[in-house]
Amino acid sequence: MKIYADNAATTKISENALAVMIENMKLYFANPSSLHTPGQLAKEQLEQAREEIAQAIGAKPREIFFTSGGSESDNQAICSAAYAGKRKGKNHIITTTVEHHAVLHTMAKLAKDGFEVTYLPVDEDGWLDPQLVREAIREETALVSVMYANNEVGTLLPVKEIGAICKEKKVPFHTDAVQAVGHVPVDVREIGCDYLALSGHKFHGPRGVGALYVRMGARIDNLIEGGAQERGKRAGTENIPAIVGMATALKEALNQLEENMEKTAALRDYLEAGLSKISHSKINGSGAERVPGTLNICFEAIEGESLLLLLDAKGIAASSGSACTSGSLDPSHVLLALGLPHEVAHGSLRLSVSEENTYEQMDYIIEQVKEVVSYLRSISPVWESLKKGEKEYIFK
Amino acid sequence: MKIYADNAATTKISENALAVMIENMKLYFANPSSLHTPGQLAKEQLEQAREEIAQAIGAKPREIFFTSGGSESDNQAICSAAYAGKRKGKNHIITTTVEHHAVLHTMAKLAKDGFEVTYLPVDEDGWLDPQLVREAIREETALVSVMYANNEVGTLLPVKEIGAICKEKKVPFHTDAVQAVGHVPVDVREIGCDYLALSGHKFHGPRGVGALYVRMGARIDNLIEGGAQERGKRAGTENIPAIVGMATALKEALNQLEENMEKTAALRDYLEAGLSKISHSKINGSGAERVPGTLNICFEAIEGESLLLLLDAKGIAASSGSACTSGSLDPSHVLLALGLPHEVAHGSLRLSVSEENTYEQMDYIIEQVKEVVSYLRSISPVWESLKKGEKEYIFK
Amino acid sequence: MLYSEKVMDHFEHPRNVGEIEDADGIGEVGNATCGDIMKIYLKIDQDIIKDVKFKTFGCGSAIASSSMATEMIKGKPVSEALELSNKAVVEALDGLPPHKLHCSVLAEEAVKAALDDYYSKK
Amino acid sequence: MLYSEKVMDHFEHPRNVGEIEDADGIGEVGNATCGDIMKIYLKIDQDIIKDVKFKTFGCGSAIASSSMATEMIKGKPVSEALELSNKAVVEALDGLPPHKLHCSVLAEEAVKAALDDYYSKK
Ligand SMILES: Cc1ncc(COP(=O)(O)O)c(C=O)c1O
Ligand SMILES: Cc1ncc(COP(=O)(O)O)c(C=O)c1O
Repeated sequence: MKIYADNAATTKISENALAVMIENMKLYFANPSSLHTPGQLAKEQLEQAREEIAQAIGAKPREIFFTSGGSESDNQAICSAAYAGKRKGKNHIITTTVEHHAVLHTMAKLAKDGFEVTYLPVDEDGWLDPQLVREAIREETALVSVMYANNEVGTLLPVKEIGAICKEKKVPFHTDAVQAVGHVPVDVREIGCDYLALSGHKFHGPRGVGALYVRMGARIDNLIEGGAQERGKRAGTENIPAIVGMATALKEALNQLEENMEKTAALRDYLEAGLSKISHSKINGSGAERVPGTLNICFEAIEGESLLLLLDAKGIAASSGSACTSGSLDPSHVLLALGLPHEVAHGSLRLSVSEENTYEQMDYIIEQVKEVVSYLRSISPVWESLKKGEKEYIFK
Repeated sequence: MKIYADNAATTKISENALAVMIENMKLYFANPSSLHTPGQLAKEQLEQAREEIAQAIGAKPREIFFTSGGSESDNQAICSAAYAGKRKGKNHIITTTVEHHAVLHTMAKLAKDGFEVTYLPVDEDGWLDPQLVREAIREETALVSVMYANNEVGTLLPVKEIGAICKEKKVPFHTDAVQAVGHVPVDVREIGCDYLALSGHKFHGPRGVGALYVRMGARIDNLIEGGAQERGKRAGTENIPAIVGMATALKEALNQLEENMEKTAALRDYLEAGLSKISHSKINGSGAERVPGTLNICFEAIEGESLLLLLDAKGIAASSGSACTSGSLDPSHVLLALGLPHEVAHGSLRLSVSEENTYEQMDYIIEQVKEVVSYLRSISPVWESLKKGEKEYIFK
Repeated sequence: MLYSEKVMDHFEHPRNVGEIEDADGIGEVGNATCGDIMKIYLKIDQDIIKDVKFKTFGCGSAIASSSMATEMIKGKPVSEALELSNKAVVEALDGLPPHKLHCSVLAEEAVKAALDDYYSKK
Repeated sequence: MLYSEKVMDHFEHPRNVGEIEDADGIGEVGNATCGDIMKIYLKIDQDIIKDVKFKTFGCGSAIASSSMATEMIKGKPVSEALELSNKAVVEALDGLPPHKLHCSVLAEEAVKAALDDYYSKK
């Protein structure tokens, strides 16, 4: 059996989105900045996609800027707000310990450039108490950046509450909604955010394209300088095929949102029920609301990569920590932020299902994970020590 | 007749590149940073494309970084070299007056941040005397950035000579080769550059993807922070379908390079011969070596947009100035840099042909341009003054 | 598309193109450096604009604005032509892109310059 | 792919997995915080490694390195086992990714720790 259960890393493009992209590449290939008819027809495609994306998140078309993906959107939003703040003497930024590296590494760069960054702690489910944001805001706070849904654990953070606090305190608020858009209802007015990042390939759209919502009146500066595309705020010949593909995929996802949420949550819960029978394991984030498809579990005394590779040998594609950092030797910064000790953080598995998965697949995953975990424990010196009572179990 | 003669703005994707992209989206959609087999297979596709692109320009695979296009590549190269220089106390940059806005606007940003930028003048064909580079280089020069081929006029700048001077003077050298790659032979070792930018959609590849060559040992810093993709230098889930599409298109272009160069140059020269019969007009750049497909011509006493739109009404898609700045009211900065007065710089037309155009189309273009130019002159008060002898012709 | 159908119609088929040899008023505004020049010729009889012609160097919307402006004042009393506003031209053209609005201003100014010339000659 | 076929073979079908109850030497290196622990058991008779078993907590290359290292010393004189280098393990595995080389170092260290233990008990 071949099972793709790594949808939080990337999704397979939808048939419709692919068809629209192909059509677009063939029929509307001209440069939308060109004045001639083929160019203007391409521009119409671009602007229609902008309207669709705007509508999908409750924004106005003028508030949507297309980018090359979630990372670029995050970088541009954060840098724009930070430096706008700096020009007014504000050099403090608030974020969380569980953000994606697109946010965290941008913060690190800003910290080098003189910003003071407060990393708010989360609880054991990866949830952030909005009151912590209120308490952390100061006169010099230039930006609050809190993700909507965590990519490793799936936890939904209370962005509406945080948005309200930021509005009250008049501090710009950015949310990385890359894992949320297309998976849970997202409305920028409800959130009350100034910036919101999304990425096409997380909801069965194409790779290499994303959008940044910028509230009318919020400051936005170029990350990429050049031509006057995107109202002068993002240079580069517009990637219209990808943009219309993204809009198509998002419309599709939203048309089936409730249905898909129910279906993937049910699949995830079924999987969770099966896997939580494995002794000395812990479901991460299960105490909080999560995006429907994501499941993160730690198994004591085994290491994630070997687990992952043995599952892969059985045809199961899953992830340990976030895809971008796999290959690194450090355990996930998110799991550490949830308070898990290093030794068990190493033993994590993320399964992220989509509406295309089946219960039969869930049964197979449960069976194989059980088998692989018990095999790896049988060759683990840590498990040996635990069994012999030389060490204490972390997960009782 | 419908004729696309705006290939310098963007090209239609090749059938092969499109087929490879579709296959890639269907079969290799997983995240290449994922450890599982689907991810690793995707990664193989990515690395094969990197080898192909590297080979196409005489580089090593490790020297190729994939980006979202020419603009991003230019931005990243220039900022990396500039700030690396600044850390060593070097705050002077040399470029030309005819660069693309992706370069010029980045220079403007750096100028605001304390860099001194020297804009070297070009001759009336848009050609830069390499000796000017030698003379402009100082102890504090952090970077020389000179484009390989100009996007409006097609002029090939003497990058090899400039490369040799920069090597001798030990100054980093970036070249924007977006209009050159796939159209003329490009070899990074021959040029001796430290950075080279290219963009997929200029040689029948996809939109929204480009590459940056960075010589082994040259400094490169992130423009986009986040995951560890592209050896940590460019974050964001890799746009593999576009990357393999670009590699396919480039291989294709290079396989037919001589043939295509000959064919497009012949078409362009034929067109040029026909159009230069129009009185009081001037072919721009004709005194210099140019990329084979690009033709830029100015007609006295008419304005470019109306010319463009009337040609469009006849089915001819062309450009006036560069696509990115059309819609602006200023005449092309490139034509002004060539020494053309404002009034005639407004009356420019760029026709950029590809190997897919035909002589029949060239005949049609010649006929229609003649007709439209004489019509617009008949309603032009400037033409009236010229004819009445109230004003002097600029183009005799 | 870039322009409304009305603009395209007046751009591709401009009305009243040409010169009037013995014009009663001629107005020229704009300059080639900026990329727009409009020249309007008026034939006026008993304060009625009997005929109007124009020549324009400029973009599509400049040509369309001139064409529309001349249509709007043709056969009208001078007093009415003096009231011609760029807004009225834009409306009659079913709108212009924001960065092209100056073309309608130029058309208004060209009409007024021609009328000025008429009055100064009278 | 991430790993060579040899690595995958030794990872998926590790040789010499297990414990030896009355081992003559036991070595344990690494720690769970770093994500790798290797424990090697030796049965030695007349300075010949008669039997060797291991248990490993770690990634695929850690398990494969342990497996390969135990294969390489099994049946060999202790003097030869002392010469085992991480480079030899890497070569025998047809290479390891650069950021996984430390696994082979760990395997070398685990063997040496077990031999140390053997000598200290002797
Ligand atoms: C010379 C030159 N440089 C840079 C660019 C920017 O490339 P892209 O549109 O792929 O960002 C272009 C084309 O638009 C170009 O012609
Ligand atoms: C929460 C989050 N933010 C940002 C990103 C970056 O998105 P992209 O890979 O499209 O740049 C991702 C996915 O990789 C993500 O999960």
